[in-house]
Amino acid sequence: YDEPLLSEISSGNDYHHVESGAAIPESLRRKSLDIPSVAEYDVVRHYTRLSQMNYAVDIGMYPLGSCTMKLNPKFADRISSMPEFSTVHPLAPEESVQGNLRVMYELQEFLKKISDMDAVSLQPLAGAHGEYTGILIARKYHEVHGELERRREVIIPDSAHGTNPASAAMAGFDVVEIPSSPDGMVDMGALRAALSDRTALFMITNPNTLGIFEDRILEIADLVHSAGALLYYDGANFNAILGKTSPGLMGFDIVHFNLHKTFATPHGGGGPGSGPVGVRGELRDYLPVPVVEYDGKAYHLNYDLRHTIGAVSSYYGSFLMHLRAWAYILYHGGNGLTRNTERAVLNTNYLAKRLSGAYRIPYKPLKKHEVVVSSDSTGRRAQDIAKYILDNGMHPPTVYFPLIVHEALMIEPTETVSKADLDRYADIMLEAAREDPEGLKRMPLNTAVGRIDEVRAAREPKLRW
Amino acid sequence: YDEPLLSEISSGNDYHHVESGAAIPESLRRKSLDIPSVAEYDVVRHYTRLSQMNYAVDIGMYPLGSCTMKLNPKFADRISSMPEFSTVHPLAPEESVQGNLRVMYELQEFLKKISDMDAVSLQPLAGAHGEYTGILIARKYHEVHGELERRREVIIPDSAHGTNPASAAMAGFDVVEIPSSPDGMVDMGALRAALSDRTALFMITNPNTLGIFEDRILEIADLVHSAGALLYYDGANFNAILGKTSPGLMGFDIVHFNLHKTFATPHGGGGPGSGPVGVRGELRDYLPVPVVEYDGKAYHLNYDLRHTIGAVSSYYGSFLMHLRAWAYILYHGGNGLTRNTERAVLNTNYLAKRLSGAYRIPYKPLKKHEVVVSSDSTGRRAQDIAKYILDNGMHPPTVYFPLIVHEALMIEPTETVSKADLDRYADIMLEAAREDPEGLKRMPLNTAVGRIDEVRAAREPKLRW
Amino acid sequence: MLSYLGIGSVDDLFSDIPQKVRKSGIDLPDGISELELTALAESVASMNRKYRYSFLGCGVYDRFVPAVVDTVISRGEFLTSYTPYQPEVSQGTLQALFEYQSLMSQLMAMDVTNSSMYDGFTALGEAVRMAFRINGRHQVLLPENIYTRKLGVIRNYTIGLGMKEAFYRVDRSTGSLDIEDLKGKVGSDTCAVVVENPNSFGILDPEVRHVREVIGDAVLIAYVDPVSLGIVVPPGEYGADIAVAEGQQLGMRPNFGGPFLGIMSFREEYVRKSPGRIIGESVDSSGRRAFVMTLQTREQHIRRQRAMSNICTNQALMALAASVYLATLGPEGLRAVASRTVEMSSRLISSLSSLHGISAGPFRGTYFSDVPVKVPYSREELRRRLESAGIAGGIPLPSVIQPLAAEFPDTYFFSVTEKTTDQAIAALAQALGVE
Amino acid sequence: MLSYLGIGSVDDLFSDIPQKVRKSGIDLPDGISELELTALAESVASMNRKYRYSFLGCGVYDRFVPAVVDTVISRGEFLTSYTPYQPEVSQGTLQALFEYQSLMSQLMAMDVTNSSMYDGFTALGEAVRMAFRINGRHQVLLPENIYTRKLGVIRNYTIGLGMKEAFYRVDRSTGSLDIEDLKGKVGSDTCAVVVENPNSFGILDPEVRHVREVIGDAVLIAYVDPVSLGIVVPPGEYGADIAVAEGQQLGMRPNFGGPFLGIMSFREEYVRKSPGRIIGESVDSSGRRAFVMTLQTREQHIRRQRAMSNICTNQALMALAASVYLATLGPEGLRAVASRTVEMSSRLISSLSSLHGISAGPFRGTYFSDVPVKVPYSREELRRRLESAGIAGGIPLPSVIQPLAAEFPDTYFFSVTEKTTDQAIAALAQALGVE
Repeated sequence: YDEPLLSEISSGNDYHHVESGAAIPESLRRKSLDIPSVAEYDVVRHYTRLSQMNYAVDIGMYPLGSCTMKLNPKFADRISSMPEFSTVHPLAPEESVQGNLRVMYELQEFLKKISDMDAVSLQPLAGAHGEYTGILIARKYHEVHGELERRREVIIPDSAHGTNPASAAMAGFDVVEIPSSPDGMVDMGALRAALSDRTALFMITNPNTLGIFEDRILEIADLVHSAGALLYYDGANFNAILGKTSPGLMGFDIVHFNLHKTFATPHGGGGPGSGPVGVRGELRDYLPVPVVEYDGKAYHLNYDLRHTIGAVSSYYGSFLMHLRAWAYILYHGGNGLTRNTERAVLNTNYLAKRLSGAYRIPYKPLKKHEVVVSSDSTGRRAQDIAKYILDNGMHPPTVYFPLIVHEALMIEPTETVSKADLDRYADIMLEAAREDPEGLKRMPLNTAVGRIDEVRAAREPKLRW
Repeated sequence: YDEPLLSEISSGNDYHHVESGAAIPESLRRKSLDIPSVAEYDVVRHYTRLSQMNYAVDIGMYPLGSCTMKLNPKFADRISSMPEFSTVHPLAPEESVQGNLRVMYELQEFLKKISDMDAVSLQPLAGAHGEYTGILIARKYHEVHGELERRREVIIPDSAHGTNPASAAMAGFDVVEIPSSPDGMVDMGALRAALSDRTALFMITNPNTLGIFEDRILEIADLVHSAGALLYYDGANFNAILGKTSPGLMGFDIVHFNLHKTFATPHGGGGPGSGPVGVRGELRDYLPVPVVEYDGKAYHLNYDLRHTIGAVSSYYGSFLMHLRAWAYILYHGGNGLTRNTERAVLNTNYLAKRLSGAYRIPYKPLKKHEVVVSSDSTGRRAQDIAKYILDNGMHPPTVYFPLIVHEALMIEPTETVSKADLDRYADIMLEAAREDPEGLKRMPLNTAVGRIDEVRAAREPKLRW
Repeated sequence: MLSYLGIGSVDDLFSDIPQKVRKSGIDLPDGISELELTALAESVASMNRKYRYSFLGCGVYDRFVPAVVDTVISRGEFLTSYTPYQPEVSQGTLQALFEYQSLMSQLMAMDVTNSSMYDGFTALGEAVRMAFRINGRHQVLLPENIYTRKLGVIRNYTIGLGMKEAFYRVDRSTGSLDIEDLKGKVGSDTCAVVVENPNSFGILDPEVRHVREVIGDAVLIAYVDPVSLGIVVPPGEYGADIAVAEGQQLGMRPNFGGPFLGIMSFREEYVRKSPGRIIGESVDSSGRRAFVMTLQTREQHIRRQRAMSNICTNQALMALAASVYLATLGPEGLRAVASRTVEMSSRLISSLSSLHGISAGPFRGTYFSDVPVKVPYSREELRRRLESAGIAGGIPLPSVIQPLAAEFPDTYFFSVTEKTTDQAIAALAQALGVE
Repeated sequence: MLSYLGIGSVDDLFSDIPQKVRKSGIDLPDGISELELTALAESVASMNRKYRYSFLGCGVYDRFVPAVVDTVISRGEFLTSYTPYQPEVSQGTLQALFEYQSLMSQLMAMDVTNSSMYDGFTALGEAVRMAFRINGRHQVLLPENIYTRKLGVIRNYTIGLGMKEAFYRVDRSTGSLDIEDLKGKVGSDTCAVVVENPNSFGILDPEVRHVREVIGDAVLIAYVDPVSLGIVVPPGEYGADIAVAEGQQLGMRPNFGGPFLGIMSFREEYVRKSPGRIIGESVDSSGRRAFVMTLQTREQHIRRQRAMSNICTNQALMALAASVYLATLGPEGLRAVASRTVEMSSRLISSLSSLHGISAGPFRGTYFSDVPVKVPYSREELRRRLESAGIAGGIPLPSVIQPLAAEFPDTYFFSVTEKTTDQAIAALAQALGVE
């Protein structure tokens, strides 16, 4: 569609609103309010048409690496729209919100079992927010132990998600980046060299953003802990390991979960997310408050943790996402979650092998939830391959990430895709590798708009009507 | 999309259903059940993609004549999905279903006020079903009056909807078709000639399918009644007259309403409809049972009408559609309904005038809810014009109906369309009238599929996978 | 727009309506806000009583509806589209209905299914009309225990045909149809024989397998429970010419009686005698598969008074719901739902049968959803016991099968689905137990 | 697929995980059916108490949500899409977010709005961080009655900056900020001044108009109620550099505290210092208008530790909800909702003020949603009265503004919206009236 902006639709608002003639003092009064006036039929049509200009999980496979775009189950939509849950006010008396507190408590418990951590807070509102919360916990930990003045450094591998260094910097730490080893994993020498009594935290994800499992993880944990630092688990790639291993078993101190990835809460075009944080033993007292507790009879909001970092958001986190994740975990169960991981990893390795003829696949062949391939072997740019995929009605992989792979295409098929779609995807990517490189640059042709001038958008920003 | 059939998707069902191992005797047992086995993610994707291959009121203007495709308000969707309404069983005790009965009772009352009829039954399930019910009432009326043996004829104008003669024939009547006069209205001479003591019923719609108001309606009513016959109002075009006139004032004995037209219940790709029937005074006792009554304290289902025709469907009609229509009427109110009619008629006349340059507009220029234009003045076929409109992202009018207009395009814009869309529609139709006629025949090109071989579909029917 | 039209006011557009029939507005209150409307609807909704447990059934069941069904049918593109007269922009609805026809044909084990009828009862009425078009005969044979209202609809649907009814016996010991009695009633003017499975006593009837061989070339019409077909022999396997069903259970709620879904399947050779809309596969101008309404010459908008039926709007959205329901459950899921239903009716029978004075499931056969239960107290007393336990159910047999009222004055239907819990059955047993 | 990969079992795919850290499954129960899950969810939902009337507010309100909002945001194409990294297939989300930015900028009367923050409190935290990036100073001036939890979030957001807080007075007679006190506290190291309108006493504060002139070139941050802006002077008109708000009221339910929507608007010149995602208009290869995420060099995935914020996932769907809400209501509708809110708070005050011993609305100013009410009995007694009348509300002032606990020990907030009815107010008056 060549869809007009809302401000360009002048059908005149016809909504039946409440009536009121109350006035406020002149000194407070707004003179004019010029938001668009559009009839309800045009509001409906406008947004319905806009929606159809989107690709979505409900339309097809969405193999964005590190994003875990799996089916967002409709049973969770239904449950999260039950007014008994959603109309509850966060400041309603505790005894009147036992249902919601039960959901939160049980989700905390589920996440503990899944991660083998000792305590969980559901408060953070997204993955990056969970990271920041985790870093605040680490900060407070060192502060309580009198070491904050010295421990100013957070070590992060060069393959890490961008949020890791951004969150660390936001909390006032210096970021020390270490290169990956030739096998795509943490370079143990570099890590040893970087660790010191100035180190507050080492942040990694496992499997890492190359989809490779860091098999020296216990050694890493020992090194980090010996240096007096804490070890942080970026949970973005958790879908690779459910029931197979866990951050707890691997020796992590702090972990965040992305409910909108691993537990299939919908991504909504860019949020809401939900990024609960789990910690081991002695860090339990540092969690943001409140946490939900159960005394055998009733659920309570506990604000009284000895070293709590306090509040990181308005209330208790993204409750409707907790509710969806709770439903997802109950539906699949321990057995189903493990099976989901198995299917996700199987799908990835299948797709990787199918692509290996035309695409270079750096590092060891056994992948977990995602595979990073390079298009440099095809003589075509990753971005151009992506646009070819768009023109064939599917969504491209993440491109140009991780930064350490040249012309990277990072592919995460997840478990909710059929073999037929995997094969179709592989076929399209293999075709793209044979397509005329100049033709590729003119793609996409079949989408709502063609390639967009991003430079102009940034140079002469037009950010509103 | 090039969407596969459900039977061609082989991802394997993964739904978590209830468990049961109960068995039934061999003599009853089914050997195999070969419906498709598809994973939930593919079910969601399949139907989401299919949905996007549809045009809909939520996408844009849908000016199908005599179909009244106006916005189906979302507040009615919400109300009709309240489980307190929809999970009620039709055979639950009367005192436990007072809410639903109230909705039905009030809707009966609303329709009486709108139509100036004396009693209403909500039982019929669609417009044609309402017609059939009305004809059964007429049949029973003549039977009770000892005239059924003689009165075997139903008179119907040649401009009538096809359901009129089909319903009459279904009830065992002979159909007598009378031609329209040169002014597009009932030919009074022909009517006089057709009426006799063999006439059971005269069926018309007003305004008629040409969008013209039959201004001799009182004379018609007199003639019909003088002949001892009854007068039937086909309510398909009711949106033209809300608050302006009514079948009651015009002297009709029986009327059906299309809730899915006039009262904006959604058409669902071809149903469910809802076709309540209203009658004047003495016919009240002939309505199908039950009807809903109110004794000042409680609502009751009355099965006890003296001459009732009995049951025409399983229960009380399409209750969820009653509920939506009830909500629609309350939201708009008496003033809003009248204003909707005014806007609908204004939009039609505006569009008619805009088209009058290129298209022949037979009969008198003042239209009501719809206008029938002929493309013969353009040298292009109505069907080809329609396909051009499709290619421009909007929905064509009804084509080749009414049958009495050559190359007819029957356009009903309704009140829920902006002037901008009316102008766009007019522009597209005017363009079409100038387009190369041969090019038109190859259209549409921008739709999910091109022109379809309908002859082959009928000659070699393939009706399932 | 007024000035473009050269008129002074909108009133001018209504000048063709004679003053004598003019109305100045509608005598109803002015419109209200969406907020007020929604609050009003909530308050009216709350006038309906909420039960803790429900055993209401007799053809309409509150089965579990997977969330996917609601998600799909509430999409505006399906909900707010029209009958697919313009196939190029209606492939969504057309393909979905073609798939519906295919799924139902597989479920029924019949050749062809039309794209929907209003409800089960009217579909049965149309089936008898169709039988008449096939052989022109004038007698329809029905089971003596057919629901009275279903019979009423058949009568209204055949009123123009001069059709005569006759009834065959249902055995009081097994609850199955009496094949000898049926055989004896078939004659040269027998147009159609209607069998039900499960029948109106709730019994899954093994005798339906033997009907074909005793009715000659009369049209065999089977009225079945579509969920039961997950495990029960389908009509196509016992020689039905036409199979009809109420499809409400396939993804719809009880809806206080509507909208429902009439399913109608038949032999391929009768397709041109069949009523209703039907979708066919064809190709488009570039040879690609495409779907379209077909065989429209049977229909009212083409054939007018000679049409096979007057159906125009039917139940497309409900057909979609049924398709999504079956697609979501898959063969295993439907089997499990059917199987669970039988399991729960059998548990209901054993639980109630242990009660003094109660006779649950008086016939010897296998029950599907509906179980007749004979109770030792008055209707008022029963009502009192159920209400105080928060239980809905106990539809009096005499109210739905009126001709047998005298024979079964104290028998009530209690119905189960896959949602019925042991807890609900225990509560029912407690409510019915003599203190 | 296993054979294609040449492996014997799926286990082989996990052979790279050392035995020492291997887990064999998760110690949680097996999966359950959708039917059981839904029944369980319903039963857990019913553990929440239902109130007849609610006066809960303090920044979170159960306003009426037009059905259109739910319809749009539940569409799979919006709900299940990702951050629009591939703009060609994300124009729906991108245009909707561009429109959100535009609508919010108009509502705030500010130049630019980013495409969303997590919630109001974190948006305020980010605003202070942004102020620091603008001028590098270290003092933030806050109203003394700021919610304690909001302050806590600011502290956690500025912990890495070495920011010092100071508090200015709020007048106990008018309920407005004390402009003289504020003026006196501004210094050369004042980075930002935060004003609230309405403030945490519920007062629409006319003094905000005078703040700009007394704070020099410190960054003025306004925290406002977006619904109030239907009738109340917007931040852009009193010189705010950054305006933030909690957007929950714009088409979202209370959601037990989340998801919410952080709205953040600012002057154009500060856009490159701003946090979060931002959408820009551009053209595609054929010159047609198209939308794209822009100014990404401010963001974490490009700038890493030097990014303006760590935000990746934000609240796109909630921004969509707010847009649809405003588009549906239009200017008149929003004005009416705001106006009705003021009307109901004034009715609440007059109704409660007539009661013996109750002081409702102790400050002289105009109230928007939240009305402080001083009651003559204990918290337990209040709770008892409210519960028995089925009323939710009465958030203790000391629980949300802890530093003022000693000064207002018996003051509770009762809040209204456009949904509040006279009936509810009467019920509240009856519950609070001394017998």
